[in-house]
Amino acid sequence: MGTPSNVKLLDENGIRLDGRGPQELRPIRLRTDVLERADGSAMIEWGGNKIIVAVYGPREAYPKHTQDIEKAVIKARYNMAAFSVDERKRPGPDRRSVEISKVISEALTAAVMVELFPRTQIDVFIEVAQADAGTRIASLTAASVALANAGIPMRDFVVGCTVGKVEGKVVLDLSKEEDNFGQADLPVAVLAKTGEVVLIQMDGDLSKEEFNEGMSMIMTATARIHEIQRTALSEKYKEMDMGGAE
Amino acid sequence: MGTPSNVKLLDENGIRLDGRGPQELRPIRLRTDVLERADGSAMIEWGGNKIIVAVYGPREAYPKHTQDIEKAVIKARYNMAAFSVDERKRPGPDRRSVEISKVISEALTAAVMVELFPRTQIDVFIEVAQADAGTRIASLTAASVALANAGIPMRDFVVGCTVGKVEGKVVLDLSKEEDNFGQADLPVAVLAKTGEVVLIQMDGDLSKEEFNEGMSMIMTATARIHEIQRTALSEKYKEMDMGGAE
Amino acid sequence: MGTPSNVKLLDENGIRLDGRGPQELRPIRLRTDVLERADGSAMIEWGGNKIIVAVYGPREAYPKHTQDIEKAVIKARYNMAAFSVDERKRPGPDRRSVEISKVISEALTAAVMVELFPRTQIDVFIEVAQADAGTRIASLTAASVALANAGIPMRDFVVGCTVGKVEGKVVLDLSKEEDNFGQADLPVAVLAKTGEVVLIQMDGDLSKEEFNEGMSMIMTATARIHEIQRTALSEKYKEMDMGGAE
Amino acid sequence: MPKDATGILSEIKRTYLIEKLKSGLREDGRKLDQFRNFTVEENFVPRAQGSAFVQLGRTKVIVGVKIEDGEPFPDTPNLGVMTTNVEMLPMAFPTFEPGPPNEDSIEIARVVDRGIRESKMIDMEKLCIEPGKKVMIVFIDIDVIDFDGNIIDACTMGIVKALNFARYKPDPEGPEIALPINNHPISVTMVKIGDDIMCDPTLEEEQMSTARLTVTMTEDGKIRAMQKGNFGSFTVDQIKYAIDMSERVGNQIRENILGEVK
Amino acid sequence: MPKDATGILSEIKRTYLIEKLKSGLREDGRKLDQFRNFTVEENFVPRAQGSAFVQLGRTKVIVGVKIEDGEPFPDTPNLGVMTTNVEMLPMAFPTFEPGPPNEDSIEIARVVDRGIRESKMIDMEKLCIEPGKKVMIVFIDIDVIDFDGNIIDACTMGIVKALNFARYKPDPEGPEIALPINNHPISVTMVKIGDDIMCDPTLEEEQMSTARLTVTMTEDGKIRAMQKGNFGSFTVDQIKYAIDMSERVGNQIRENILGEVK
Amino acid sequence: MPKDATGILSEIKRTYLIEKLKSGLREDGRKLDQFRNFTVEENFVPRAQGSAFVQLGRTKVIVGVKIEDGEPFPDTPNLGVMTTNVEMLPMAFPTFEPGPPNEDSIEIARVVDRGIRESKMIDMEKLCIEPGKKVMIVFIDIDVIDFDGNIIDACTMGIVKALNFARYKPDPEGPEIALPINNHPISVTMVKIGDDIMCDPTLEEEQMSTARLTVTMTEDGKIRAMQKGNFGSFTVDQIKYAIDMSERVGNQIRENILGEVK
Repeated sequence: MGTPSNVKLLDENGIRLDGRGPQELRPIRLRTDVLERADGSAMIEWGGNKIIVAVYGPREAYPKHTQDIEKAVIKARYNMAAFSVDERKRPGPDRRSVEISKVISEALTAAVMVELFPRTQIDVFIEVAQADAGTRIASLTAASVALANAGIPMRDFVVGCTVGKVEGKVVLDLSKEEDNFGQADLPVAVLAKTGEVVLIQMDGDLSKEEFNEGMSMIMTATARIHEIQRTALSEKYKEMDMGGAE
Repeated sequence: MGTPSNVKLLDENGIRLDGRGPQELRPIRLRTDVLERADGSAMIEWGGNKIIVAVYGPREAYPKHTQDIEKAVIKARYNMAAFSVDERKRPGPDRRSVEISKVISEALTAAVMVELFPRTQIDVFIEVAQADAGTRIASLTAASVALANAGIPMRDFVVGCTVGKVEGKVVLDLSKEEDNFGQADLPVAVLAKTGEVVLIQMDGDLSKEEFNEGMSMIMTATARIHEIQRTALSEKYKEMDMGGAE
Repeated sequence: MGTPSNVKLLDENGIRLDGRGPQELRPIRLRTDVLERADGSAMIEWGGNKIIVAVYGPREAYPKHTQDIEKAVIKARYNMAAFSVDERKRPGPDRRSVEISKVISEALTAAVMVELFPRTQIDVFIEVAQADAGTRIASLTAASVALANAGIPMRDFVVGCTVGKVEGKVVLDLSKEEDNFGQADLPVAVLAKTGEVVLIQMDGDLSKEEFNEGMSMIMTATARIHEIQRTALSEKYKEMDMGGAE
Repeated sequence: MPKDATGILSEIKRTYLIEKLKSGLREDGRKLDQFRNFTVEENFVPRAQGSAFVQLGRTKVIVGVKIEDGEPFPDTPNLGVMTTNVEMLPMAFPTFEPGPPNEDSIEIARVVDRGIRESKMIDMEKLCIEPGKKVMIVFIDIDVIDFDGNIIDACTMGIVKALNFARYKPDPEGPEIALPINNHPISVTMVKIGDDIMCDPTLEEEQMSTARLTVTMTEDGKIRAMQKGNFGSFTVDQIKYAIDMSERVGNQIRENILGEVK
Repeated sequence: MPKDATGILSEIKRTYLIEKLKSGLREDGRKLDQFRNFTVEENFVPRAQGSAFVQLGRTKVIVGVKIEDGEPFPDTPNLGVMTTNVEMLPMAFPTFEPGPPNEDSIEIARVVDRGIRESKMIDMEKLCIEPGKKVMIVFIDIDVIDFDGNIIDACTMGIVKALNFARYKPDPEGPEIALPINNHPISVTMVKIGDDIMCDPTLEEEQMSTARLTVTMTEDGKIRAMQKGNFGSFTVDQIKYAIDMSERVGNQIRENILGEVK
Repeated sequence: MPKDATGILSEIKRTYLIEKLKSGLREDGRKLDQFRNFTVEENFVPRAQGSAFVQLGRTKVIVGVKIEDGEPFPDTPNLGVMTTNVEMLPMAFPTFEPGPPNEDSIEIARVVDRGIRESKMIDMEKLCIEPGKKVMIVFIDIDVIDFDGNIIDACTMGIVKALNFARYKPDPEGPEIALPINNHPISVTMVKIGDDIMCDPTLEEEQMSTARLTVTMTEDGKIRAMQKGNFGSFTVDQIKYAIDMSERVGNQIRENILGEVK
């Protein structure tokens, strides 16, 4: 969480800098089949985030010692384009992206029927073309759709959202300014059907009451976001029925 | 190509800084058998360039996945010694030397009977001890001789030269100052017998007419340089006949 | 060896900055079984040095091409903790630690019955938690004990010490200041029984007479240090007899 | 160049394609000097100072341009700086691997860079703010996200579009301005299959070809950069033919991307 | 997470352990909310500005703190700098390898760092000497020398101890002073085996568990950092239960390490 | 140390060589304290400030010296800087691989460097131009291009020649001057085969030997650096014998390379 600042993130009516109310999501747009080589793909635009996800697999895990004889190994690779952030980022993984790749891989593993494909790997390549707070849960939300788009059997969808604290208030889906200058950030991803938590990270400063309030907001929001996932996939199938475009 | 400057590269009679005429080559000296461990070797001095080439192979390609079941893989490695340039160069490959290694490998592959040695590699190690413009075509010219010296069957020799443009005139075999402050650089390598082009790169600014003029100059020059290649090799055989020195 | 300085390393009575006489060792404390996962371990405190050594093996050498069909390969890895020196050291091996790892590996190989374990490797991991001059010979002295602690058959112990020259006098077991500002440093490790030299390095400036004087001092000192090695190991066995602590 | 997913191009396929070429047509029905359909969408990454999304057939690349201030190189104290980096992302093709650029990516980035740089598309002197101390640095980064051949031309198109429309603030308090643009280089990459020279190869055509040639030219008809690739050779006449094709096709592309230039 | 020396945990062992858990006890007889015995020895590396040697069961880590002056980050010109690095030394476990940190080490270091940083344990503003020019840099480096599970909590304990008792000279000629300390975060790491949540897992328990949760809190009852790991999931109620456990157990640990705080 | 092309030295060869040594002669007919023929050609790389081409038997190395200005190390503000790097080029031997220096190259470079540095061959104080700000940096880089044993001594010979005759301009406008040279260290490397100690080993002798010792001395009879290598051992008497050999042989080499020194 950032340093104190003079930025006023909430006005007297509880309205946020970008005009949203405390429980309001930024606009989300989600499409599948954006790439041709990949076995499955999706692009999500969530606020200013613009993220492309490609899925390859299941294919033989390589190198061999990474194979799991009981299940497929999900290897997510979260990568930020050099031009995705305000100051040009040097290409290649940094410690942050290594950590995010790991927690995304773990969350997706909870949803995929990995036991069906022993000794294989499923690659989930995530490219953040433009970053605007909440990239990890936007990535997860799109990755889940890209996996479905690749025809990989899943027991459930992973869907994510963040809450945070700004000026002492718990608010949904932090914007970049709120992420930079707020007091807490709590990204969570859940299984859509069961509501079980498959990713949770938090930093900042939350009382137990604030945590509980935030978790309720997330549960409500993820249900709405899951609808967007379903629509994205059904639009694809609609197109297929009509032998449609693209 | 460099920035404009006050350096006068041609005098009123079209004579160059180092006293050469427009179509005059710098002095070239080429010797074989300069190393004892290598299967073949050559050293070329071309103007201020001083380059040593060693050939090892054909030997089993390693790692295995680099093997080509139909032919030998030629792996040239162009390397500049730390002391080869004005400002000390950090050891190890940079992007420029990776590119040059690639185009040299490709040009040599066109000349070698690679189909005779499937699954093998032929290593061509190029060490630039002193660099003075035109290192890539000097390297190729010497590498071709080092391959022959190693007894590797070749359908033809690769022989190279550059032309460039200085003060609006097309001239042969750029010197270092002409390379730095000139308007175009066109390194070309051809097969000696057929005149087919196996390497061509260009940067700067050339009209189509200038390009045509330059290509003619290169064709004439490479014929002369190929004679130097043949002499270098025959001197070796002369020595062998006489049970000669070294 | 350091640059000249104003530090007075010996007083008029030949007493050193830390109060020692010329042939006096710093305090040495050596314990075994300081780690639980490792097959053998030891910790040595020698003056301000604090070094932990762990031994794993013999185990199959990996990668395969490192295997020796006639003997075990000893792989020592000397590493300085980031906090072990005055100015924080970046983690990872530097050229100095690569060299020290090599000479330590070679010295230990002379003592271990490596011919009993072909195709295996014996790992000796050395972590310098605090460095205070003489780390390589302190590491070797502890490593020898850790190897014995791991039950690895040895024909002899390796035991080390340094001499150096300060203000023109040969003195035993250099301190950090003496190492920094002295005129010579001569670390030596010998086999305890035979006195044969298995490690010797030197830098600075020594006449042949000074070298001979220094070697005599080392031979006397290593005999005493070897007693400390034996005590450390017997204390362990004493504990085992009594079903003792830890 | 990667093999296709099933390994190398099958011999049957190869024979079929070459047979078809005899009729002057390529597998997808194009003529030898015809590019695939392409679109170059501007401002795909609004927060970058310039950007473009290029679809060239099934090949897709994102170009992002960041413009920041920094120090000039010691030997060119009054020139701005430009860097070009191409990431062949593993999402673009089954056998692409994560990690530092390999020799293919490096060659591509350098050929693309050379075309832009040697054309002097950007007037580097105008990017100098304080000689020897502070200049503008133009970072061009390219993500290749879907790969079906001819990355070089897709990158060049995207860069020319992105630079042409880039806007930045040399002074954080001041207004946004455009880059000082001199001209608009277009690269045309051709391959040789049998004795035919054709432009804008698909991946399959790249795999079948014996030699590759890229010619980058500006609207004044000048050649600015060339690069031959692959194991085969060209006759001098073939190279001249390729230069002519580059000029003709390049002019069409330039107009397509930029509209009436200037 | 490494497998044990004989490969994966045997099925027999696993069944035995789960059976035992039904009685509310863990293999080593601990209750679910009980830490192993631990000691945190201060000043293990006297020449470092702060240090600690932690034994948590059979897990052992050395924490060293170096405090040097340097430049602040450009975007926080009046704040000190803190870095955290964890080295999983190959001496700590048979399968650990030398080399740069892998994803496990990186995650551990980042979770540990986040707990300390987000608690604002160190008052970073007080580490500023000359805004934009010179600040104190706190380098926290951790050597993991013996590994039997729960590195995160061992590291946090050691850091809190080492920072709390660190002494440094902001002015080389001046006196030694303590770091400006605001509070004392304690992390509690829990794993889920079957439906049981238990803290301070051994390596065997880590290997058997399906999910991991670390909750770091300060003495004021505030949550400062959380991190879930591994392939399984938690219900929201389980997370709330874990937060309660973290607060209760963390308070005991804090008192144990620091005595009566303040 | 690399094996030869056919794998390890054959047992038959080994027996033959040891048998021959009993007569006091080495395979190539040399005596134990005899170097191979060598030549040290000055100014092989004219554009470097100093250079040498060394042939020691069939071993060949190129030494290049670049002298540039730069910043001193913070702890030695009024001393010049010297670095030594040895590249065991893959052209030098069938099994040498490209890439960063391995432990063999690093040891060689450090032993060679130590001999030059500890002898104080260059008067580093005279390389200071402005204390704490600007000093001369002497970059010594060595290409090993043909390998048949005893790289260390070949490098030292070449460096001593190259430094002795180096010329540089501390002021770009001013005249060329020589480096401030104090003395001329020579390293002599010896190996032990059976109980015999012999200098200047060929690769075959290196492969057969059990231990290696390098002793670097200056013309004043002082020992400046020593390094033992390999798995075997020396008695103290053998080391003293080796020091005597180094002094005697080193004096011949020094005279050979430099003529009547000073």
